Amino acid sequence: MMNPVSEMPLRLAVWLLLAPLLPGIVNKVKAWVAGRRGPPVLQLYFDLAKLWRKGVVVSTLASPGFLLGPAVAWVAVVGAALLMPLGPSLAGAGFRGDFLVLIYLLALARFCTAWAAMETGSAFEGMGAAREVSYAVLAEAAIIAAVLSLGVQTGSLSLSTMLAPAAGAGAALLAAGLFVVLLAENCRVPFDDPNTHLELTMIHEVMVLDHSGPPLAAILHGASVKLLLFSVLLVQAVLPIGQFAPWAGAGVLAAGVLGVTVGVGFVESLLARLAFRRVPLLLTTAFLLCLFALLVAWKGGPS
Amino acid sequence: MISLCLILVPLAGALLAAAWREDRTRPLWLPIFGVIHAGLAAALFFNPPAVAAESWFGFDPLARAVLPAVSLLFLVCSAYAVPYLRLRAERPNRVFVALLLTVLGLLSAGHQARHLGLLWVATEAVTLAAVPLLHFNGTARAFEATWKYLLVGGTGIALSLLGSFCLGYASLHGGGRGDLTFAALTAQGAGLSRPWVLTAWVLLLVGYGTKMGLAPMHTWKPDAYGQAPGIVGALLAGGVTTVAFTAILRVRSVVGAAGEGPVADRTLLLLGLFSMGVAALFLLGTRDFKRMLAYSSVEHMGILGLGTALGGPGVAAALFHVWSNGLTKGVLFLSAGNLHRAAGEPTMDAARGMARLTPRSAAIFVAGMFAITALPPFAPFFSELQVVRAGLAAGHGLAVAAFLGCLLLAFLGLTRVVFGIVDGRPRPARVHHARRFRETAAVIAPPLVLLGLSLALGLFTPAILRESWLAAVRQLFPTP
Amino acid sequence: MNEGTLNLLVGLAMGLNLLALGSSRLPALIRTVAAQGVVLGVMPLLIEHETLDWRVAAVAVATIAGKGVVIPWLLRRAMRAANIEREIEPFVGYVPSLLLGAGGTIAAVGLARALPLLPAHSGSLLVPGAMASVLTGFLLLIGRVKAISQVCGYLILENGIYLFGLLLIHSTPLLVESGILLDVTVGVFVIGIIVDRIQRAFDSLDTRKLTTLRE
Amino acid sequence: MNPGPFLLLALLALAAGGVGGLRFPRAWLGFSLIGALAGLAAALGVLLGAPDWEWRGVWRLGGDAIHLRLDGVSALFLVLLSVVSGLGALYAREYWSDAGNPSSAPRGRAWWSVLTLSMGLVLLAANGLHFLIAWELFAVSAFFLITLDARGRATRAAGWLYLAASHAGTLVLFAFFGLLAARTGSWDLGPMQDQPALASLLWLALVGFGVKAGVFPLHIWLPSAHANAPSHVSALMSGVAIKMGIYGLVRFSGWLPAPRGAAWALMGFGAASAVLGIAFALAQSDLKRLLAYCSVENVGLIAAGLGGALLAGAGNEAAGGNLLLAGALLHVWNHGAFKALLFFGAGAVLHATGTREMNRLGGLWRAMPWTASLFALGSLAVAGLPPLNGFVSEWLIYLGLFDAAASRGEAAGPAGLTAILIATAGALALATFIKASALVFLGAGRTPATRHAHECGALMRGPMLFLGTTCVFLGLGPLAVWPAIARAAASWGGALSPVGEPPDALAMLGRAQRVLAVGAVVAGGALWHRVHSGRHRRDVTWDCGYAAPTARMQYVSGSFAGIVSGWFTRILRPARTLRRPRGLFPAKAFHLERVPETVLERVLGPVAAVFVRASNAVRRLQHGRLSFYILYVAAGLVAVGTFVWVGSLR
Repeated sequence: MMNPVSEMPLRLAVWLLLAPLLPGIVNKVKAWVAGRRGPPVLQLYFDLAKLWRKGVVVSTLASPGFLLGPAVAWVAVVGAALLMPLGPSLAGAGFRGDFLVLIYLLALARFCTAWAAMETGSAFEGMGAAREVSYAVLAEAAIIAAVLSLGVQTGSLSLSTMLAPAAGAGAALLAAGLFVVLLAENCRVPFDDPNTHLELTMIHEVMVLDHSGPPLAAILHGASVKLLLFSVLLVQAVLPIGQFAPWAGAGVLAAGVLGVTVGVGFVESLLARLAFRRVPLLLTTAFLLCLFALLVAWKGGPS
Repeated sequence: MISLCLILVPLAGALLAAAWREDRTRPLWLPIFGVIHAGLAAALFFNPPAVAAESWFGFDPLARAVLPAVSLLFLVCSAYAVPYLRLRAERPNRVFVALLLTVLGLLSAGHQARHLGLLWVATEAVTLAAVPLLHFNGTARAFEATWKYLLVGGTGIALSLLGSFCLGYASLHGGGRGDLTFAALTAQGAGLSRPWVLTAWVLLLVGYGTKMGLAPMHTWKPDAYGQAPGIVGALLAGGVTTVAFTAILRVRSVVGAAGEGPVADRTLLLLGLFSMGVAALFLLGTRDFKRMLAYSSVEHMGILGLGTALGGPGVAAALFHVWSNGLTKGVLFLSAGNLHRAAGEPTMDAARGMARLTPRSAAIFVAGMFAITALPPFAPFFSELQVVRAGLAAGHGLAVAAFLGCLLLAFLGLTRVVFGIVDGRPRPARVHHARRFRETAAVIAPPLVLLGLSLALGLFTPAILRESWLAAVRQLFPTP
Repeated sequence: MNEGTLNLLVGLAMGLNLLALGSSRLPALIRTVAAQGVVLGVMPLLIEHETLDWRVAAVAVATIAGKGVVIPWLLRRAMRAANIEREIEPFVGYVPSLLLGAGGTIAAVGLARALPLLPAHSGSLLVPGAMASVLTGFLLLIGRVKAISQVCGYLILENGIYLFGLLLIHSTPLLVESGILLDVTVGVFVIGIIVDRIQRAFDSLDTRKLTTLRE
Repeated sequence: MNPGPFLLLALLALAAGGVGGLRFPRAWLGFSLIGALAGLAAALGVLLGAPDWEWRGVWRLGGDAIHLRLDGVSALFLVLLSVVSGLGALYAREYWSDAGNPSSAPRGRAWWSVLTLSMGLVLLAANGLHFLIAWELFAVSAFFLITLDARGRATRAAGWLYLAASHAGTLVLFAFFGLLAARTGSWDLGPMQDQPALASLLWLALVGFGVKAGVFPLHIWLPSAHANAPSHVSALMSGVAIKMGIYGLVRFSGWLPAPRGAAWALMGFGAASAVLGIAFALAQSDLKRLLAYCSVENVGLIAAGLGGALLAGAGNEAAGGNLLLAGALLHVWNHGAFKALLFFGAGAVLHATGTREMNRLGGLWRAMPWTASLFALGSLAVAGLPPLNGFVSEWLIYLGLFDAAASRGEAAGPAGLTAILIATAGALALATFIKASALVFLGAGRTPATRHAHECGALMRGPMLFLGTTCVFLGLGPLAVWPAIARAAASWGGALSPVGEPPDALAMLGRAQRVLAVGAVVAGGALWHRVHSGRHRRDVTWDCGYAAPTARMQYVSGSFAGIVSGWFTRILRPARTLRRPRGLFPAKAFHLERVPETVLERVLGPVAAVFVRASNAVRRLQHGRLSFYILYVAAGLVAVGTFVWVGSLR
């Protein structure tokens, strides 16, 4: 165990530096499945560096909130990530109810992104923002049900101790539910297709249509942190990482995240994007999976 | 013998007014005798005389608990009558003034009557004396209203006479002398023949209930109140109905002494609630604000009946409500009279935006409406809350629920009408008409004074007044 | 002997009730009511007593004068002033009202049995007679449309009450009795005046026209 | 510090304001502010440690001696009342000025003072009779304020609906206090936990106060009243007046023995209010109506927290119960602050553009930068987002619910369900307030109404700034207000032990909020600096190559809310009128959508129709035919006779 204060820079570094790796891995997997070579795994790093150097075009209609939105959203996502323990060795300084802060920081990020989208007065961005905030309603219910099941299971309300999964049916249900939420929250197929360029079918991408340069870099980086965050949450909620030795735990965590990322890549390769009216159905399924996990936690489990 | 003066002085005043030559100054006799009467009533109220048990008239505790309210109401109404009759200079007022005083005298007689037969005589006399007051306007509609008032009321009063005879026969059959003084009847108590007592109760309840205006015998009320001048409405609603109510109270006390109290209470409870319900439904639909006051009066007569049915605390609450209802109805009738004069017609369709045409009267009318719908801190709030409390204490949960439901419906109906005429834009055609009516202090002050009295009565109910109600309850329902 | 005569008179009054219910012409109706008034006026004199009380005599005279003479005269005057066609278009037809009246009379006799009476009154027809008259009064008030017939109904109703009051004639003080009598007379007088006013205001005594005041 | 003199000062100042307000607007403002400050001082004194203040007068009012009491709970609400009423008075001076409303402004001032005074008396009354008096006075003065401008039919209808609903609630309170008095033998109020016979009374209080609080489905009056009232009145109504209902619930749930069923009901209806209230809010296109429905949501949150606290208290789960109670009480303040802010903001918009219809607005941030930023701040707060105050209280409530759920006690299941529902409500609130602020302030103006918009003046901006600052302060320093909340909770009197030391987690939360705030400022500044130090230019929004975009093409209320309204269509029942464009040269096409107040129109409407039909049927009996009238007398005689006869047989 390290001192929470001194480990902070390390955790921050892990989140900030490793996150952009994940979209690269996803894209690599997709390319591999499709039999292409695909972009390099580090492509996002290059993109971010390039974007940060570029100039900015701002809509004539936009207020300063157009620039503040991405910044605050990025801070919120990174703040949420910092609350998430990275295995037993980098657990951070948790407190009762920190998971709620995490969830609401993600909501803050959503608010800011949607706000920035609405700044442009474009119907496309309005559409994207409306979809984003609407589907988040179901996703949020699912996440709360998921953390509730974790809390009930462990009798703890702090992220550092509540991520101690049960074996068996509960874990499987939770894994499935959280995986769907991960796909939805990070705008992956089958909810959204990050690669599409048809505005009418997009959610997240259409919200950031008018962003460019450094703000877009913040958005893209924030999105990758969010993907990593959900992967870490999923892995820790399902795998009993706490039972390993500290550094072995870190290894297992890394392997798990890699596995999730590859899984996302496979899903994205093998599934088509869902029709919008089916989206709520899938999200409701995810919510129900988490709810069942909660029921399982109530039925059995310690305490 | 001050108590007899209460009756005789106004009657003498009536003669004087009838003999007075000048139309213009004759109305001044009204406040003069009003003051005398109120003074006499106050003197008696503060120094209640001892009343011999067998006397036919007397300022007994029940009269003490109610009569001053009537006197007070008359006093304020008489002050309003002066400017009112000046406005109506086109109509001769000899009969009107004389009969108003007669009504006052007869009301005093009715309230003080301790003999069933005399009570009946006084009530019938009041009914008849009020007839020319009702058709003071002299329109065809006024005569139609009077006709209905006479025949429906006459039928009712005839039934109460039959009931009085039945009670006398109950006494005869039980071995008594057929003495119709309440004291004798109560003293005979369980010795009264029960079937006859019950028959008498039914007849007297329906008979005096007609006079009070309990549903379904209330049909004369909207017509009469709708056509009569505001002061007459106020006196009918606050004075004449109370005579009938005290009659029912006195009879109820005899029935209770005969051991049939529970049955009597059940009928009163039911009739009271029925009246409230019917009145509330009428209020939901009516479009005429003077008829609205009549239905509201029916509702409040129902409250009196309900309160009486709830036993001791309920009766005290009902006596309280006699005061609060009488004074508050006075506010409403007098201000409605102003609105009527200004708007020309008392319907929602004709009168609109009265807050702009006659702001003061409209404000008083709204305040009176809130007062009568049990809005604190006016008196009806306190009296109705006492009814609620008495009912709940007696375990009549359902009755109280129905009571509150009726209050709500009535409130909806009243606010609908009142805000319908107060708010909005006045019709252009009426604006011209309304200009001719001026809101002088003389027509504003009386309702305002009544409103103040209603407020004060609620907030600072004098202890002596409370004590008088309790004394009346003790007189009516002596606890063994 | 007196009781027999009294019952005979009460029976006569009950018969007059039926006659009133059946008469289709106003003058006949008024005559019937006047006759009933006279019959009623005689009754107090027949009620058994040691001596002929002057009070009783006074009541009798007043009743005959009031009910038998003054009021019918008033009504007749109003009728002439109104110049109304004498046909009555009743609300409840004559035959139904007759049947109802007859049924009511029988019911009254039965109902009177249900109420306990003093032995002195057990043979008397006063109670059933009173009830039958009250019922007849109601029937006329409800069933007729001409104001004058309704007044006649009201009179018969009061006659019923008077019949009942005879039971109490000796226990009611004179002041009260005369007050009652005065009130009744003044009441009918006032009604007569209003009938007259209505006739002038509406140019008719048809109460079906008196429905301008409604919800 | 003795609060007595301050309360007296407040009373005198408000009374003077009520009388003088008709003629002297400046003096009225001064009196209102003095009253507010004095009330604030008194309440803060009690909250910060002074003992409960109690006063028994010698005068009798309605037969009972005056009895006033200021304890923690009433002080908590008194703080809110003082702050919002004082700010509202300032705001009203500009918003509802004599120049703009010569006929109604004086009346408005007088009633404002009466309303403030009567609400204060509600909080202080320790006697059922006087409580009812103050309560009704408050209800009626609020009615006169709502209908201050009674020229509009909609306003009058809204006012009447408010009055009717309020009176219905009051009549239930008649029964409540009557029963209380009948069972205890006096009108005096105080802790009565030891009398189990009083338990069932809480149900009546639930209904009576629930109407005023606006708990679903008793909220029917709330949307139209708050929408149609002048905005400073809306702010006071929404920020404080509905809290009087909450006050009643808090007060009597603490003083009376609480039946478990009532606690369940409070929690259940609270959760339902939260979700349905905000679902209705999302579907609105009238800015103030939207805010009003949002109040239903927040009241639901408070009620759910209170219900949970009652349950936890009954189940000996003090830890979670304390959190729930603290969260509910804190949310009273928080909601008061941000909802007043939002209504002030909406008032500024209405003042500037003359419309509340969001589909006619847009792009107002240029003309009204202050209002826009403060409204955005309020939106963040009301959506319960960190680092603002809304999140703190929601966090406390969540934590309490999670505690209850994790304890696997009796309340576990419902607590978990409530947590999920509240989370849903939170996400919906986010959508709602993105929509509200974006439609009004962002993008391009949709109609000419927005062209002449102007920023509001200092008197309107000042109160908004104050409230915005309060939201930030309460969010960043939750520990600072903890003693006040603990003091209020301690005098609540329910089954819970007094809330003592602040939970450590709250300190951590405060720290996290502050870090976040600093981080957001730093990151925002950095990005801003980066963008403005490099190349940057302005250009039109990307339009996908379409040549003739207009402002009307922006997303509007219905389109933004469409997805969620679709899920709730069974409850919202939107009325749509649609004409599609058809043919080669389509004629005029349109799509109208209106979301009615479902409970009012679908549930209460039919019931009211039954009464109206009954009324018409009964009125037909009064047809003017005398024969029938006499028949009614005869029928009455027969009915009463039969009743007595049957009764005497028994």
